[in-house]
Amino acid sequence: MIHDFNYLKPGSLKEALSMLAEHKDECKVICGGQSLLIVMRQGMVTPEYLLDIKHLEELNYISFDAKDGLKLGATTTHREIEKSDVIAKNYPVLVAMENKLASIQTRNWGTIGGNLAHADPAGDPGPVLIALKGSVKVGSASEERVFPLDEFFVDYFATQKNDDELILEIQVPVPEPKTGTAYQKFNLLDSDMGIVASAVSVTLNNDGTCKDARIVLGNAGPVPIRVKRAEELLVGKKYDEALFAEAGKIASEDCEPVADIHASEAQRRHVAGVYTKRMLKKAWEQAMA
Amino acid sequence: MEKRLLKLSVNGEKYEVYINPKTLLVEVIRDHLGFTGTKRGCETVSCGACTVNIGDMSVKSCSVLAVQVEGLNVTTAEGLEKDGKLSDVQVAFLDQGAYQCGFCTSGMLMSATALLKENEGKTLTEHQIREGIEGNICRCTGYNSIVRAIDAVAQGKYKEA
Amino acid sequence: MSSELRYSTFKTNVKYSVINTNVHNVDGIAKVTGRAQYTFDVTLPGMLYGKILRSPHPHAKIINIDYSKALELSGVVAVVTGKDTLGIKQGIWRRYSELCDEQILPLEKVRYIGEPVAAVAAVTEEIAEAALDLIDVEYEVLPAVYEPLDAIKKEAPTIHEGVERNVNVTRHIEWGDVDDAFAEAEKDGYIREDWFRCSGQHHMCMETRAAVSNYTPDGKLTVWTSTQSAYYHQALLAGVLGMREGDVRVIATYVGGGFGGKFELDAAQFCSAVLSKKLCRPVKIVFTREEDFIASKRRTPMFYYVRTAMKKDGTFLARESRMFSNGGAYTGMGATALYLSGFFHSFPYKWRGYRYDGYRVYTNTMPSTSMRGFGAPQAMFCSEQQIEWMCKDLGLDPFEVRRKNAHTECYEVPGQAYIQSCGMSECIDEIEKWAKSKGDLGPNRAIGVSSCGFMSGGIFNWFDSPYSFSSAVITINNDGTAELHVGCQDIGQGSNTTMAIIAAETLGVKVEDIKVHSGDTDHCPADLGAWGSRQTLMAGNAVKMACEDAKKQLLEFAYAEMGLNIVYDLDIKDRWVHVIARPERGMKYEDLVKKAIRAKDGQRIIGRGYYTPHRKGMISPAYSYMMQAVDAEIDPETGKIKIHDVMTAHDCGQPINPLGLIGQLEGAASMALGYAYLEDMPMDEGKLLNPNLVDYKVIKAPEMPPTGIIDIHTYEAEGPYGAKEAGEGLTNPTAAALGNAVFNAMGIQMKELPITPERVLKALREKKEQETK
Amino acid sequence: MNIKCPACKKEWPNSLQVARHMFGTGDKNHRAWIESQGYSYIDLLLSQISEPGNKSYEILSGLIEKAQDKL
Repeated sequence: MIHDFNYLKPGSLKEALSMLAEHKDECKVICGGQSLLIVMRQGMVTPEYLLDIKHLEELNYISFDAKDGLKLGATTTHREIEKSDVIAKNYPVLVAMENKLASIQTRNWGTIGGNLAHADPAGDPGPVLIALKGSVKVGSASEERVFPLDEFFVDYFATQKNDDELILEIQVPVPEPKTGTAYQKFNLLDSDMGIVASAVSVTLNNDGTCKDARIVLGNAGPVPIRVKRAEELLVGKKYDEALFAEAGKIASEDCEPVADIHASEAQRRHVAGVYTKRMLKKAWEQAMA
Repeated sequence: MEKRLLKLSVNGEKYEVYINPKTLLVEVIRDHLGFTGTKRGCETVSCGACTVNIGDMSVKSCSVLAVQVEGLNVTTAEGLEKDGKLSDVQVAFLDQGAYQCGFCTSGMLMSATALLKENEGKTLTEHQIREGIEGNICRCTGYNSIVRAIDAVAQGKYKEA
Repeated sequence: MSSELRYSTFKTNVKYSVINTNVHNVDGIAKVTGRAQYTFDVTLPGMLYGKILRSPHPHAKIINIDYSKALELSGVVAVVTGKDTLGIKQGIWRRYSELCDEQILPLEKVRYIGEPVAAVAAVTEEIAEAALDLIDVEYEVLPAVYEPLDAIKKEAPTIHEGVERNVNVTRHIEWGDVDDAFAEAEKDGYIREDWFRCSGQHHMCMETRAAVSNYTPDGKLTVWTSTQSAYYHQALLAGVLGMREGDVRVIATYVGGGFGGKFELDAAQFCSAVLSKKLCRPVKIVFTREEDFIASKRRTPMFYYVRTAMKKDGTFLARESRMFSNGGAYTGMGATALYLSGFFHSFPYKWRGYRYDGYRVYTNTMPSTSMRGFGAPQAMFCSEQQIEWMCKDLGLDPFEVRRKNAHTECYEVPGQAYIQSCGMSECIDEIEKWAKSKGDLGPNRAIGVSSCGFMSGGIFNWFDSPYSFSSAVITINNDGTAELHVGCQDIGQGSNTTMAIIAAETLGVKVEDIKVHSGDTDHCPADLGAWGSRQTLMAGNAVKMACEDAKKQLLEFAYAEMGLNIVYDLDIKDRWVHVIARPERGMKYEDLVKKAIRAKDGQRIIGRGYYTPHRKGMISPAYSYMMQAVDAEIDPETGKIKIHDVMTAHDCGQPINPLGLIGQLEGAASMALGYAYLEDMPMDEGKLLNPNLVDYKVIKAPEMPPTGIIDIHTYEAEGPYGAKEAGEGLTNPTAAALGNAVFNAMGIQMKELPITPERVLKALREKKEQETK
Repeated sequence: MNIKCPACKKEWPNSLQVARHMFGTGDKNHRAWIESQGYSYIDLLLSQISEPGNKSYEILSGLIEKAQDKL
């Protein structure tokens, strides 16, 4: 049963931030609430105040330009991202990822900001946005801060964001030329969270060697995990299935998955490797195309 | 905690209810307004039995705070028929036997309605239809009769001649 | 999306006007407009909400329950515990007192996690829930045991006093000379032994267990509930409350799914009734999804040892099987599953000798009960895989071997059952054609098949009902419309529609002329209810008989009215009463009805019908047959299974309601696929680890493959218009068919359910190790 | 001639069926008779399921046949 709370409905972002400054840790922010309401119903989260920012149009936007890249307002829904032509054109992997995120109903009401703030290690956007070198802008009444997303998550359901801060914007740079990015999660039901997931981004030099790569594992530890050892291994190398397998092997070694009823730790490590290998191949081939 | 006045429109009628802010949309629809066609099948936003449409957009009404739909138009299964005439989707469900126990049917109809509205004039692949009802669990039918029903409407088989 | 009834080997010369035509379900409009009212939706003036406090321990003595603090909470009206009950040990096997072993709200001890210990009634659900935390129960925790093979050990704790080694029920089925047949195989044949482990499965009805009880000062109790048998619950409630059956009225509202899980007495029904009786106020209890998972019983987990002997040419000789089932804390329906599992484990084949020993063992886990297939899905998973493996071992064609040994019309399963209609070999022919037509499917992908048969209603009266198994009354109004009162229960499978079709066909009217009344013990005749695939055959026969009775009364009058030569026969079709030889000569049905009623001094025409199987063997009056093929692809690196296609050849006699038939077969396939590769109920020390729909995986639309159906059309003499079972039996073959697909694709043998990616990978690793040796 | 159940006197055509009935029923009175013959009901049951063959049933039907004339 959901515990009683005082409902705060700010008229503007400014007001929201000052309310947050006032109530800090007694206050929980709700946007789509697709995850929050579940944990509140379970009595795991019992805030004194609930600050509702779902209706703040100031934070609901998708903008793109060839210089600064993509900017997503925090209250932009998953469905708006999934349906955006400009994103489909410049970041197809984001659309593909969103298309497999939970159900249409959840994507219709749930928001990108809420998803990242919830910081569920099994969340889909985290790994993909990290692979795309995305960052997140948070703000309080007094200041704004920008974190690269791969530094944003600190632990299970925990981020760098302070209690008096809101997620304002997600920023994704324009991918370099000859870049490919791919993401896939391993699950038994299409719409489920990943038992484990792998997001890979590869940028190639003109000679076809790897200029830069990012390998990010989802639900393979407390936070999305970058497999830096494998990333370094790839730089300067050419397209090579054995190389992809080697990177996969490193991924399965360098993750820290936890066993549950859906898969043992060994299975999770194994599949993390397999999917990393596959996504690496897919991303690389995209980059070559 | 003070109660709040919520104004919303359900199935074309305007309503005003005083609610505890923690009240879920499904509770307003079922318990305050008595539209019991909308069901609840879980506590984890998994089953979709509580699916209603806000505007043309499907949501799970157990995962939406009622206060968040202030001033919005909500449609439930009871709102699909117009003056006693069933909507195409409802008729298609009858023709295909796309329901058995019927407990998931209201939510399923809302997902189907939203999916068809969103894709009006476009062709729908079988896979798109299946993804369109992915958020709704049906334990009885195995979904295929539901997919056939939605497909029949998408194919325009129920267009007025 | 293909799923038409494509094929028919049996051409009937009878032309039906309603049967086997597409009709909308009689309750369709209510269901697609949100008007259908479920127990979940029932509210009464002054109604209170109940919540149940459940045991956190798998096995513990209840020392003391102190609920004084709960009563102090404003809004709480009453709390009840076992002390407020008569303490009657109840069970559905009423003929056997030792199998009536469950006190809902036990007095001495709890035997599984989630067992009810107290119930609260309050003015809101929220207050009732809050009150649970204020009830303080003192337990003495006892040692517990969770697996049958541990529970039969000498040192295992005793779960029910006086039940040695926790053996709850045993079943021995035997015919022919088993040892002689094995001896022959030892000499010149082939014998194979395997162990299998079949998991539990949850019914996962979309509507959780729910009841609204209303006891009034006149000493009458009315219960609205989600049930598969209003009559069972009337009798069971009367029994535990010390009331007369006639003073208990059970109203089965629209039922949000059953699948075998909703005809034992459950805590929602019992606790709401006890609270209501104490308060003389309506009390509603609805299980949360978690409660439904941990405390509403499940499909029986089974361990099977199977030893099978066949000749080198694939002729079956004998089978000897041992089965331990995890009965959980109480008997319930599980005892029946023990018998049916052993019987259908022999299906659909002829054995010279067959021997089965089934043991149901108590453990400190949630009780197991009947679930769609009733023990047969487990039995078939073992049987049909082992047969496939033996064919491979001997280099024989699995279709040919199955055909060679299959049941045939007029076959007697020695001392057990008599088979009248049987389309088994036609099913095999059709699936073989289909499978071969698909050609090469590429690497890591293959088709697996499994055949089976199932009953059309059980010939069991362990409930000790004095009533006939099914009965029906039809009353014809003066405008020709008819009120059909039946006791059979529509739980979504469409029995009301089936009964309306049979009534309309028999009476010679249209479906819309028939109003079906069911699920109310005050107004409908008693019927055992919706289990064991019994309604189409048993209730269908009762309805047919009732309508023939009414029709006879009408036609008798028509003879007199029309002054016919008695050599002429009259009939009614499409509301037209006519001379069969001269169809144009006749009168309108509604005119006949008016006149007949006048002639009867104003009495309405009433037809009565009933059915109880007699001299039909020990199991069922008739058997359906089917073969299913599953086309599956396995990701060799992750073990993930993709199911591309499912095709079923199915003999259900004469289809009555084709739309309903397709729905039943597709639904069975989805539930059985879930059992095969998704659904499981893992526990840790008796605690269910996935009691929610995030962690319990049921198949969803994107995973659901196309499910084609080939209708093998036979005629079952015992069934109404030749009809027999459809929809439950098809839960049986799927897990084995998938297992065989995995075997054919990867060469691995899956002996444990569900077939998870991890188990597939493990088997692949073991296979590699074997090969390198 | 029919074989009687030594415990409840019900009749079957052969002793194996009586044995099946005694195991299947397994109530106090049937168990008691088996124990009175110097066998443990439960041990017979468990040996039946733990090893192939039909030993326990054969033992019991033997006892039943021996007991017939005393009935």
